[in-house]
Amino acid sequence: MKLVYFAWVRERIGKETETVTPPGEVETVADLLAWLKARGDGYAVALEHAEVIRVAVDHEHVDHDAKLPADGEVALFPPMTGG
Amino acid sequence: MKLVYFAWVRERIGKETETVTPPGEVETVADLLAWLKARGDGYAVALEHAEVIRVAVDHEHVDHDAKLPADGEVALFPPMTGG
Amino acid sequence: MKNRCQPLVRVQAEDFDIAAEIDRLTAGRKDVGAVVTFTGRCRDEDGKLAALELEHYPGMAEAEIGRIASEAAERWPLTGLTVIHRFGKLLPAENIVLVVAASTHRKAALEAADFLMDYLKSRAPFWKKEHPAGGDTGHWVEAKAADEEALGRWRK
Amino acid sequence: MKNRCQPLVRVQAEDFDIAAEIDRLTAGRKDVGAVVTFTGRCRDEDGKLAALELEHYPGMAEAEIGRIASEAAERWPLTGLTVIHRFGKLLPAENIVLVVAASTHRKAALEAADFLMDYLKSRAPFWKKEHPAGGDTGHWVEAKAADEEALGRWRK
Repeated sequence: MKLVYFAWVRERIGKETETVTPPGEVETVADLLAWLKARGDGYAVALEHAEVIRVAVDHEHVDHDAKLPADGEVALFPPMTGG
Repeated sequence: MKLVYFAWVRERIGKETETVTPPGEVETVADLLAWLKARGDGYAVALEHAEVIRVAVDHEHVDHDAKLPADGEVALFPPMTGG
Repeated sequence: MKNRCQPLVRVQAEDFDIAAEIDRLTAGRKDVGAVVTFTGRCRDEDGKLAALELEHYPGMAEAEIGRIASEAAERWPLTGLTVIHRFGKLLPAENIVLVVAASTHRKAALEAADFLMDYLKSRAPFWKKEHPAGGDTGHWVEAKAADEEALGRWRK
Repeated sequence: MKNRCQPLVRVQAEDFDIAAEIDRLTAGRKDVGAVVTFTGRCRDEDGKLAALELEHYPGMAEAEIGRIASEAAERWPLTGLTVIHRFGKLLPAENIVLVVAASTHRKAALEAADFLMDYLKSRAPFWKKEHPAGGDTGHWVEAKAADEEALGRWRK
Protein backbone atom coordinates (compact mmCIF):
# COMPACT_ATOMS: atom_id res chain seq x y z
CA MET A 1 0.00 0.00 0.00
CA LYS A 2 1.41 3.36 -1.02
CA LEU A 3 1.03 6.13 1.54
CA VAL A 4 1.34 9.81 0.65
CA TYR A 5 1.43 12.70 3.11
CA PHE A 6 0.70 16.40 2.70
CA ALA A 7 1.20 19.69 4.55
CA TRP A 8 1.96 19.33 8.27
CA VAL A 9 1.30 15.59 8.20
CA ARG A 10 4.14 15.32 5.68
CA GLU A 11 6.40 17.63 7.68
CA ARG A 12 5.84 15.84 10.99
CA ILE A 13 6.25 12.34 9.59
CA GLY A 14 9.29 13.61 7.72
CA LYS A 15 8.61 12.00 4.37
CA GLU A 16 6.37 12.55 1.36
CA THR A 17 5.60 8.96 0.57
CA GLU A 18 6.33 5.42 1.61
CA THR A 19 5.15 1.91 0.91
CA VAL A 20 3.88 -0.11 3.87
CA THR A 21 2.40 -3.56 4.41
CA PRO A 22 0.16 -3.36 7.47
CA PRO A 23 -0.80 -6.62 9.23
CA GLY A 24 -4.07 -8.32 8.35
CA GLU A 25 -6.01 -6.92 11.31
CA VAL A 26 -5.59 -3.38 9.93
CA GLU A 27 -8.84 -3.29 8.00
CA THR A 28 -10.15 0.27 8.14
CA VAL A 29 -8.74 3.75 7.74
CA ALA A 30 -8.99 4.20 11.52
CA ASP A 31 -7.02 0.97 12.04
CA LEU A 32 -4.33 2.26 9.68
CA LEU A 33 -4.05 5.57 11.53
CA ALA A 34 -3.70 3.77 14.88
CA TRP A 35 -1.12 1.37 13.46
CA LEU A 36 0.95 4.19 11.91
CA LYS A 37 0.82 6.23 15.11
CA ALA A 38 2.76 3.51 16.92
CA ARG A 39 5.56 3.51 14.34
CA GLY A 40 7.67 6.29 15.86
CA ASP A 41 7.96 9.84 17.08
CA GLY A 42 7.14 11.64 13.85
CA TYR A 43 4.05 9.53 13.33
CA ALA A 44 2.94 9.98 16.94
CA VAL A 45 3.14 13.77 16.61
CA ALA A 46 1.52 13.86 13.16
CA LEU A 47 -1.34 11.58 14.15
CA GLU A 48 -1.78 12.71 17.77
CA HIS A 49 -5.29 13.94 16.98
CA ALA A 50 -6.10 11.25 14.47
CA GLU A 51 -9.74 12.38 14.28
CA VAL A 52 -8.80 15.55 12.38
CA ILE A 53 -6.72 13.73 9.78
CA ARG A 54 -8.39 13.57 6.37
CA VAL A 55 -7.86 10.50 4.24
CA ALA A 56 -8.21 9.83 0.53
CA VAL A 57 -8.03 6.46 -1.19
CA ASP A 58 -7.05 6.60 -4.83
CA HIS A 59 -7.79 10.34 -4.98
CA GLU A 60 -11.21 10.18 -3.30
CA HIS A 61 -12.13 11.34 0.19
CA VAL A 62 -13.10 8.50 2.55
CA ASP A 63 -14.35 8.35 6.13
CA HIS A 64 -12.28 6.82 8.92
CA ASP A 65 -14.57 3.83 9.07
CA ALA A 66 -14.02 3.03 5.39
CA LYS A 67 -12.40 -0.31 4.54
CA LEU A 68 -8.84 -0.05 3.26
CA PRO A 69 -8.27 -1.17 -0.33
CA ALA A 70 -6.23 -4.27 -0.99
CA ASP A 71 -3.87 -2.09 -2.95
CA GLY A 72 -3.75 1.52 -4.08
CA GLU A 73 -2.70 4.95 -2.88
CA VAL A 74 -3.80 6.16 0.56
CA ALA A 75 -3.24 9.83 1.33
CA LEU A 76 -3.18 11.42 4.80
CA PHE A 77 -3.46 15.16 5.21
CA PRO A 78 -4.84 17.97 7.40
CA PRO A 79 -8.21 19.63 6.74
CA MET A 80 -7.97 21.43 3.42
CA THR A 81 -7.49 25.20 3.17
CA GLY A 82 -7.74 25.87 -0.54
CA GLY A 83 -9.92 28.26 -2.44
CA MET B 1 -44.93 70.77 -12.63
CA LYS B 2 -42.85 68.96 -15.24
CA LEU B 3 -44.03 65.49 -16.15
CA VAL B 4 -41.81 62.93 -17.90
CA TYR B 5 -42.92 59.57 -19.27
CA PHE B 6 -41.02 56.41 -20.10
CA ALA B 7 -41.46 53.14 -22.00
CA TRP B 8 -45.09 52.21 -22.73
CA VAL B 9 -46.42 55.06 -20.60
CA ARG B 10 -44.58 57.43 -22.96
CA GLU B 11 -45.76 55.57 -26.06
CA ARG B 12 -49.43 55.49 -24.99
CA ILE B 13 -49.58 59.10 -23.87
CA GLY B 14 -47.73 60.02 -27.05
CA LYS B 15 -45.22 62.45 -25.61
CA GLU B 16 -42.01 62.35 -23.63
CA THR B 17 -42.61 65.32 -21.42
CA GLU B 18 -45.05 68.13 -20.70
CA THR B 19 -45.64 70.83 -18.15
CA VAL B 20 -48.96 70.80 -16.31
CA THR B 21 -50.62 72.82 -13.58
CA PRO B 22 -53.07 70.55 -11.79
CA PRO B 23 -55.84 72.14 -9.69
CA GLY B 24 -55.31 72.62 -5.98
CA GLU B 25 -57.22 69.51 -4.93
CA VAL B 26 -54.61 67.30 -6.68
CA GLU B 27 -52.42 66.74 -3.64
CA THR B 28 -51.00 63.24 -3.92
CA VAL B 29 -49.42 61.09 -6.60
CA ALA B 30 -52.68 59.08 -6.74
CA ASP B 31 -54.65 62.31 -7.26
CA LEU B 32 -52.33 63.25 -10.12
CA LEU B 33 -52.75 59.86 -11.82
CA ALA B 34 -56.56 60.13 -11.57
CA TRP B 35 -56.53 63.69 -12.88
CA LEU B 36 -54.25 62.80 -15.81
CA LYS B 37 -56.36 59.77 -16.70
CA ALA B 38 -59.31 62.04 -17.48
CA ARG B 39 -57.30 64.17 -19.89
CA GLY B 40 -57.86 62.10 -23.00
CA ASP B 41 -57.63 58.77 -24.81
CA GLY B 42 -53.85 58.29 -24.63
CA TYR B 43 -53.84 59.04 -20.91
CA ALA B 44 -56.80 56.75 -20.27
CA VAL B 45 -55.03 53.84 -21.98
CA ALA B 46 -51.65 54.55 -20.36
CA LEU B 47 -53.11 54.89 -16.88
CA GLU B 48 -55.91 52.32 -17.13
CA HIS B 49 -54.28 50.24 -14.39
CA ALA B 50 -52.95 53.17 -12.42
CA GLU B 51 -51.88 50.92 -9.54
CA VAL B 52 -49.02 49.43 -11.60
CA ILE B 53 -47.61 52.81 -12.61
CA ARG B 54 -44.34 53.67 -10.86
CA VAL B 55 -43.66 57.28 -9.98
CA ALA B 56 -40.50 59.21 -9.18
CA VAL B 57 -40.28 62.76 -7.88
CA ASP B 58 -37.02 64.51 -8.64
CA HIS B 59 -35.31 61.18 -9.47
CA GLU B 60 -36.50 59.31 -6.38
CA HIS B 61 -39.12 56.57 -6.21
CA VAL B 62 -42.27 57.57 -4.29
CA ASP B 63 -45.44 55.76 -3.26
CA HIS B 64 -48.84 56.68 -4.67
CA ASP B 65 -49.89 58.21 -1.38
CA ALA B 66 -46.92 60.59 -1.37
CA LYS B 67 -47.66 64.31 -1.44
CA LEU B 68 -46.83 66.00 -4.72
CA PRO B 69 -44.05 68.59 -4.59
CA ALA B 70 -44.92 72.25 -5.14
CA ASP B 71 -42.58 72.16 -8.07
CA GLY B 72 -40.14 69.71 -9.62
CA GLU B 73 -40.00 66.78 -12.02
CA VAL B 74 -42.53 63.98 -11.71
CA ALA B 75 -41.85 60.83 -13.76
CA LEU B 76 -44.40 58.13 -14.65
CA PHE B 77 -43.25 54.75 -15.93
CA PRO B 78 -43.98 51.02 -15.93
CA PRO B 79 -42.31 48.59 -13.50
CA MET B 80 -38.62 48.54 -14.28
CA THR B 81 -36.96 45.75 -16.25
CA GLY B 82 -33.27 46.62 -16.10
CA GLY B 83 -30.30 44.57 -14.99
CA MET C 1 -19.48 51.10 8.56
CA LYS C 2 -16.95 53.88 8.65
CA ASN C 3 -14.49 52.85 5.96
CA ARG C 4 -17.05 52.12 3.32
CA CYS C 5 -15.86 52.31 -0.25
CA GLN C 6 -17.02 54.92 -2.73
CA PRO C 7 -18.87 53.05 -5.50
CA LEU C 8 -18.23 53.89 -9.13
CA VAL C 9 -21.45 54.08 -11.19
CA ARG C 10 -21.65 54.55 -14.94
CA VAL C 11 -24.65 54.61 -17.30
CA GLN C 12 -23.47 54.51 -20.88
CA ALA C 13 -24.24 53.38 -24.43
CA GLU C 14 -20.81 51.90 -25.10
CA ASP C 15 -19.55 48.49 -24.02
CA PHE C 16 -17.37 47.97 -20.93
CA ASP C 17 -14.07 46.15 -20.41
CA ILE C 18 -14.42 43.65 -17.56
CA ALA C 19 -10.67 43.12 -17.13
CA ALA C 20 -10.05 46.87 -16.94
CA GLU C 21 -12.80 47.23 -14.33
CA ILE C 22 -11.32 44.43 -12.21
CA ASP C 23 -7.91 46.11 -12.50
CA ARG C 24 -9.36 49.39 -11.34
CA LEU C 25 -10.42 47.79 -8.04
CA THR C 26 -7.39 45.59 -7.50
CA ALA C 27 -4.23 46.96 -9.16
CA GLY C 28 -1.47 47.19 -6.57
CA ARG C 29 -3.87 46.36 -3.72
CA LYS C 30 -2.82 43.75 -1.22
CA ASP C 31 -5.99 43.92 0.87
CA VAL C 32 -8.39 42.51 -1.72
CA GLY C 33 -9.02 38.81 -1.14
CA ALA C 34 -12.05 38.31 -3.37
CA VAL C 35 -13.37 39.86 -6.55
CA VAL C 36 -16.76 38.95 -7.98
CA THR C 37 -17.97 40.10 -11.37
CA PHE C 38 -21.50 39.69 -12.64
CA THR C 39 -22.10 40.37 -16.31
CA GLY C 40 -25.62 40.44 -17.74
CA ARG C 41 -25.77 39.79 -21.49
CA CYS C 42 -28.37 39.98 -24.23
CA ARG C 43 -29.72 36.54 -25.24
CA ASP C 44 -31.38 35.73 -28.55
CA GLU C 45 -34.07 33.49 -26.95
CA ASP C 46 -33.38 30.58 -29.29
CA GLY C 47 -33.24 32.86 -32.32
CA LYS C 48 -36.52 34.62 -31.56
CA LEU C 49 -34.90 37.90 -30.52
CA ALA C 50 -33.14 40.21 -33.00
CA ALA C 51 -32.26 43.00 -30.56
CA LEU C 52 -33.00 44.52 -27.21
CA GLU C 53 -33.65 48.21 -26.78
CA LEU C 54 -32.90 49.62 -23.37
CA GLU C 55 -34.65 52.84 -22.49
CA HIS C 56 -33.52 54.62 -19.34
CA TYR C 57 -34.29 57.72 -17.30
CA PRO C 58 -31.15 59.87 -17.59
CA GLY C 59 -30.19 61.40 -14.29
CA MET C 60 -32.38 59.13 -12.21
CA ALA C 61 -30.64 56.00 -13.55
CA GLU C 62 -27.28 57.18 -12.21
CA ALA C 63 -28.85 58.46 -8.96
CA GLU C 64 -30.81 55.28 -8.25
CA ILE C 65 -27.91 52.93 -9.05
CA GLY C 66 -25.76 55.16 -6.83
CA ARG C 67 -28.24 54.74 -3.96
CA ILE C 68 -28.36 50.96 -4.41
CA ALA C 69 -24.55 50.76 -4.60
CA SER C 70 -24.15 52.93 -1.50
CA GLU C 71 -26.53 50.69 0.41
CA ALA C 72 -24.44 47.66 -0.61
CA ALA C 73 -21.28 49.45 0.51
CA GLU C 74 -22.89 50.06 3.90
CA ARG C 75 -24.15 46.52 4.33
CA TRP C 76 -21.00 44.67 3.29
CA PRO C 77 -17.34 45.49 4.03
CA LEU C 78 -16.34 46.02 0.41
CA THR C 79 -12.99 47.37 -0.70
CA GLY C 80 -14.43 48.44 -4.05
CA LEU C 81 -17.66 48.41 -6.03
CA THR C 82 -18.37 49.28 -9.66
CA VAL C 83 -21.71 49.19 -11.48
CA ILE C 84 -22.01 49.89 -15.21
CA HIS C 85 -25.39 49.74 -16.99
CA ARG C 86 -25.71 50.21 -20.72
CA PHE C 87 -28.65 51.70 -22.63
CA GLY C 88 -29.67 51.84 -26.29
CA LYS C 89 -29.98 49.05 -28.83
CA LEU C 90 -28.12 45.88 -27.93
CA LEU C 91 -27.66 42.75 -30.02
CA PRO C 92 -27.60 39.16 -28.74
CA ALA C 93 -24.24 38.31 -27.11
CA GLU C 94 -23.68 41.98 -26.22
CA ASN C 95 -23.11 43.00 -22.61
CA ILE C 96 -25.89 44.84 -20.74
CA VAL C 97 -24.75 45.31 -17.16
CA LEU C 98 -21.63 44.79 -15.07
CA VAL C 99 -21.20 44.61 -11.31
CA VAL C 100 -17.72 44.25 -9.83
CA ALA C 101 -17.53 43.78 -6.05
CA ALA C 102 -14.21 43.47 -4.24
CA SER C 103 -13.71 42.64 -0.59
CA THR C 104 -11.36 41.09 1.91
CA HIS C 105 -13.44 37.95 2.26
CA ARG C 106 -15.46 36.01 -0.27
CA LYS C 107 -18.96 36.13 1.21
CA ALA C 108 -19.18 39.92 1.20
CA ALA C 109 -18.28 40.17 -2.49
CA LEU C 110 -20.68 37.39 -3.54
CA GLU C 111 -23.61 38.66 -1.48
CA ALA C 112 -23.11 42.26 -2.56
CA ALA C 113 -23.12 41.28 -6.25
CA ASP C 114 -26.26 39.20 -5.71
CA PHE C 115 -27.97 42.09 -3.88
CA LEU C 116 -26.96 44.58 -6.57
CA MET C 117 -28.42 42.49 -9.36
CA ASP C 118 -31.71 41.96 -7.51
CA TYR C 119 -32.08 45.69 -6.91
CA LEU C 120 -30.97 46.76 -10.37
CA LYS C 121 -33.63 44.49 -11.88
CA SER C 122 -36.50 46.01 -9.94
CA ARG C 123 -35.39 49.51 -8.93
CA ALA C 124 -33.08 50.96 -11.57
CA PRO C 125 -35.11 52.98 -14.11
CA PHE C 126 -34.44 50.94 -17.25
CA TRP C 127 -37.00 49.32 -19.53
CA LYS C 128 -36.30 46.60 -22.06
CA LYS C 129 -38.08 46.42 -25.40
CA GLU C 130 -37.64 43.20 -27.34
CA HIS C 131 -37.36 43.40 -31.10
CA PRO C 132 -38.29 39.98 -32.50
CA ALA C 133 -36.44 38.36 -35.37
CA GLY C 134 -38.39 38.83 -38.61
CA GLY C 135 -39.02 42.54 -38.18
CA ASP C 136 -42.28 42.44 -36.22
CA THR C 137 -42.98 45.40 -33.97
CA GLY C 138 -41.16 45.41 -30.64
CA HIS C 139 -42.83 44.76 -27.30
CA TRP C 140 -41.96 45.84 -23.78
CA VAL C 141 -40.66 43.17 -21.46
CA GLU C 142 -43.00 42.67 -18.52
CA ALA C 143 -41.61 42.86 -15.01
CA LYS C 144 -41.60 39.49 -13.28
CA ALA C 145 -43.22 39.02 -9.90
CA ALA C 146 -40.26 36.78 -9.02
CA ASP C 147 -37.88 39.71 -9.47
CA GLU C 148 -39.88 41.82 -7.06
CA GLU C 149 -40.09 38.93 -4.60
CA ALA C 150 -36.32 38.48 -4.77
CA LEU C 151 -35.95 41.80 -2.95
CA GLY C 152 -37.64 40.28 0.10
CA ARG C 153 -34.48 38.30 0.83
CA TRP C 154 -32.58 41.51 1.53
CA ARG C 155 -35.05 43.31 3.77
CA LYS C 156 -33.73 43.62 7.28
CA MET D 1 -30.17 17.48 -16.23
CA LYS D 2 -29.39 16.13 -19.68
CA ASN D 3 -27.70 19.09 -21.35
CA ARG D 4 -25.27 19.75 -18.56
CA CYS D 5 -22.08 21.52 -19.55
CA GLN D 6 -18.66 19.92 -19.42
CA PRO D 7 -16.65 21.88 -16.84
CA LEU D 8 -13.08 22.91 -17.58
CA VAL D 9 -10.72 22.34 -14.62
CA ARG D 10 -7.10 23.41 -14.43
CA VAL D 11 -4.56 23.15 -11.61
CA GLN D 12 -1.48 25.16 -12.45
CA ALA D 13 1.41 27.23 -11.10
CA GLU D 14 1.00 30.08 -13.59
CA ASP D 15 -1.49 32.93 -13.39
CA PHE D 16 -4.77 32.97 -15.33
CA ASP D 17 -6.37 35.54 -17.61
CA ILE D 18 -9.91 36.29 -16.41
CA ALA D 19 -10.99 38.03 -19.63
CA ALA D 20 -9.76 35.10 -21.74
CA GLU D 21 -11.64 32.65 -19.53
CA ILE D 22 -14.85 34.67 -19.83
CA ASP D 23 -14.37 34.75 -23.61
CA ARG D 24 -13.95 31.00 -23.70
CA LEU D 25 -17.46 30.56 -22.24
CA THR D 26 -19.18 33.35 -24.13
CA ALA D 27 -17.53 34.12 -27.48
CA GLY D 28 -20.16 33.97 -30.21
CA ARG D 29 -22.77 32.53 -27.85
CA LYS D 30 -26.21 34.08 -27.86
CA ASP D 31 -27.66 31.83 -25.14
CA VAL D 32 -25.55 33.11 -22.26
CA GLY D 33 -27.46 35.68 -20.21
CA ALA D 34 -25.24 35.82 -17.12
CA VAL D 35 -21.56 35.32 -16.39
CA VAL D 36 -20.19 35.32 -12.87
CA THR D 37 -16.50 35.28 -12.05
CA PHE D 38 -15.07 34.74 -8.61
CA THR D 39 -11.38 35.46 -8.14
CA GLY D 40 -9.61 34.61 -4.89
CA ARG D 41 -6.44 36.63 -4.29
CA CYS D 42 -3.54 36.56 -1.86
CA ARG D 43 -3.80 39.28 0.82
CA ASP D 44 -0.90 40.65 2.86
CA GLU D 45 -2.90 40.78 6.12
CA ASP D 46 -1.99 44.42 6.80
CA GLY D 47 1.64 43.83 5.90
CA LYS D 48 2.05 40.77 8.12
CA LEU D 49 2.19 38.29 5.25
CA ALA D 50 5.13 38.08 2.82
CA ALA D 51 3.89 35.13 0.77
CA LEU D 52 1.54 32.21 0.65
CA GLU D 53 2.69 28.74 -0.29
CA LEU D 54 0.04 26.49 -1.72
CA GLU D 55 0.72 22.79 -1.50
CA HIS D 56 -1.59 20.48 -3.42
CA TYR D 57 -2.14 16.80 -4.09
CA PRO D 58 -1.43 16.40 -7.81
CA GLY D 59 -3.95 14.16 -9.49
CA MET D 60 -6.46 14.31 -6.67
CA ALA D 61 -6.69 18.12 -6.91
CA GLU D 62 -7.86 17.91 -10.52
CA ALA D 63 -10.12 14.93 -9.79
CA GLU D 64 -11.78 16.48 -6.74
CA ILE D 65 -12.33 19.88 -8.37
CA GLY D 66 -13.74 17.99 -11.35
CA ARG D 67 -16.22 16.18 -9.09
CA ILE D 68 -17.28 19.43 -7.40
CA ALA D 69 -17.65 21.17 -10.77
CA SER D 70 -19.67 18.27 -12.18
CA GLU D 71 -21.99 18.40 -9.19
CA ALA D 72 -22.52 22.13 -9.80
CA ALA D 73 -23.23 21.44 -13.48
CA GLU D 74 -25.86 18.90 -12.43
CA ARG D 75 -27.50 21.14 -9.85
CA TRP D 76 -27.70 24.33 -11.93
CA PRO D 77 -28.49 24.78 -15.63
CA LEU D 78 -25.11 26.22 -16.57
CA THR D 79 -23.98 26.89 -20.12
CA GLY D 80 -20.33 26.82 -19.07
CA LEU D 81 -18.13 26.39 -16.00
CA THR D 82 -14.39 26.88 -15.52
CA VAL D 83 -12.35 26.38 -12.37
CA ILE D 84 -8.65 27.21 -12.18
CA HIS D 85 -6.66 26.74 -8.97
CA ARG D 86 -3.03 27.74 -8.66
CA PHE D 87 -0.34 26.15 -6.50
CA GLY D 88 3.17 27.15 -5.44
CA LYS D 89 4.44 30.34 -3.88
CA LEU D 90 2.12 33.33 -4.32
CA LEU D 91 2.73 36.94 -3.35
CA PRO D 92 0.16 39.38 -2.00
CA ALA D 93 -2.08 40.73 -4.80
CA GLU D 94 -1.53 37.57 -6.86
CA ASN D 95 -4.48 35.47 -7.96
CA ILE D 96 -5.12 32.11 -6.29
CA VAL D 97 -8.33 30.70 -7.70
CA LEU D 98 -10.84 31.51 -10.43
CA VAL D 99 -14.38 30.28 -10.95
CA VAL D 100 -16.31 31.34 -14.06
CA ALA D 101 -19.95 30.26 -14.23
CA ALA D 102 -22.14 31.08 -17.23
CA SER D 103 -25.86 30.46 -17.53
CA THR D 104 -29.03 31.63 -19.16
CA HIS D 105 -30.33 33.27 -15.99
CA ARG D 106 -28.54 35.10 -13.22
CA LYS D 107 -29.40 33.03 -10.17
CA ALA D 108 -27.88 29.83 -11.52
CA ALA D 109 -24.53 31.48 -12.25
CA LEU D 110 -24.37 33.26 -8.87
CA GLU D 111 -25.38 30.22 -6.83
CA ALA D 112 -23.05 27.89 -8.71
CA ALA D 113 -20.06 30.20 -8.11
CA ASP D 114 -20.98 30.46 -4.42
CA PHE D 115 -21.31 26.66 -4.14
CA LEU D 116 -18.01 26.10 -5.96
CA MET D 117 -16.10 28.40 -3.61
CA ASP D 118 -17.58 26.79 -0.50
CA TYR D 119 -16.62 23.33 -1.71
CA LEU D 120 -13.18 24.30 -3.00
CA LYS D 121 -12.35 25.76 0.43
CA SER D 122 -13.19 22.59 2.32
CA ARG D 123 -12.86 19.73 -0.16
CA ALA D 124 -10.17 20.51 -2.72
CA PRO D 125 -6.81 19.08 -1.56
CA PHE D 126 -4.84 22.31 -1.18
CA TRP D 127 -3.08 23.56 1.92
CA LYS D 128 -1.93 27.10 2.54
CA LYS D 129 1.26 27.94 4.40
CA GLU D 130 1.70 31.54 5.42
CA HIS D 131 5.18 33.03 5.28
CA PRO D 132 5.21 36.04 7.59
CA ALA D 133 6.98 39.27 6.73
CA GLY D 134 10.36 39.45 8.47
CA GLY D 135 11.50 35.98 7.52
CA ASP D 136 10.06 33.98 10.42
CA THR D 137 9.26 30.36 9.73
CA GLY D 138 6.02 29.70 7.89
CA HIS D 139 2.94 28.20 9.50
CA TRP D 140 0.05 26.22 8.09
CA VAL D 141 -3.29 27.98 7.87
CA GLU D 142 -5.88 26.28 10.06
CA ALA D 143 -9.17 25.25 8.52
CA LYS D 144 -12.07 27.33 9.81
CA ALA D 145 -15.13 25.69 11.30
CA ALA D 146 -17.17 28.35 9.47
CA ASP D 147 -15.91 27.04 6.12
CA GLU D 148 -17.03 23.53 6.96
CA GLU D 149 -20.39 24.83 8.21
CA ALA D 150 -20.87 26.76 4.97
CA LEU D 151 -21.29 23.42 3.19
CA GLY D 152 -24.45 22.77 5.19
CA ARG D 153 -26.29 25.34 3.11
CA TRP D 154 -25.92 23.17 0.03
CA ARG D 155 -26.97 19.82 1.45
CA LYS D 156 -30.22 18.70 -0.06
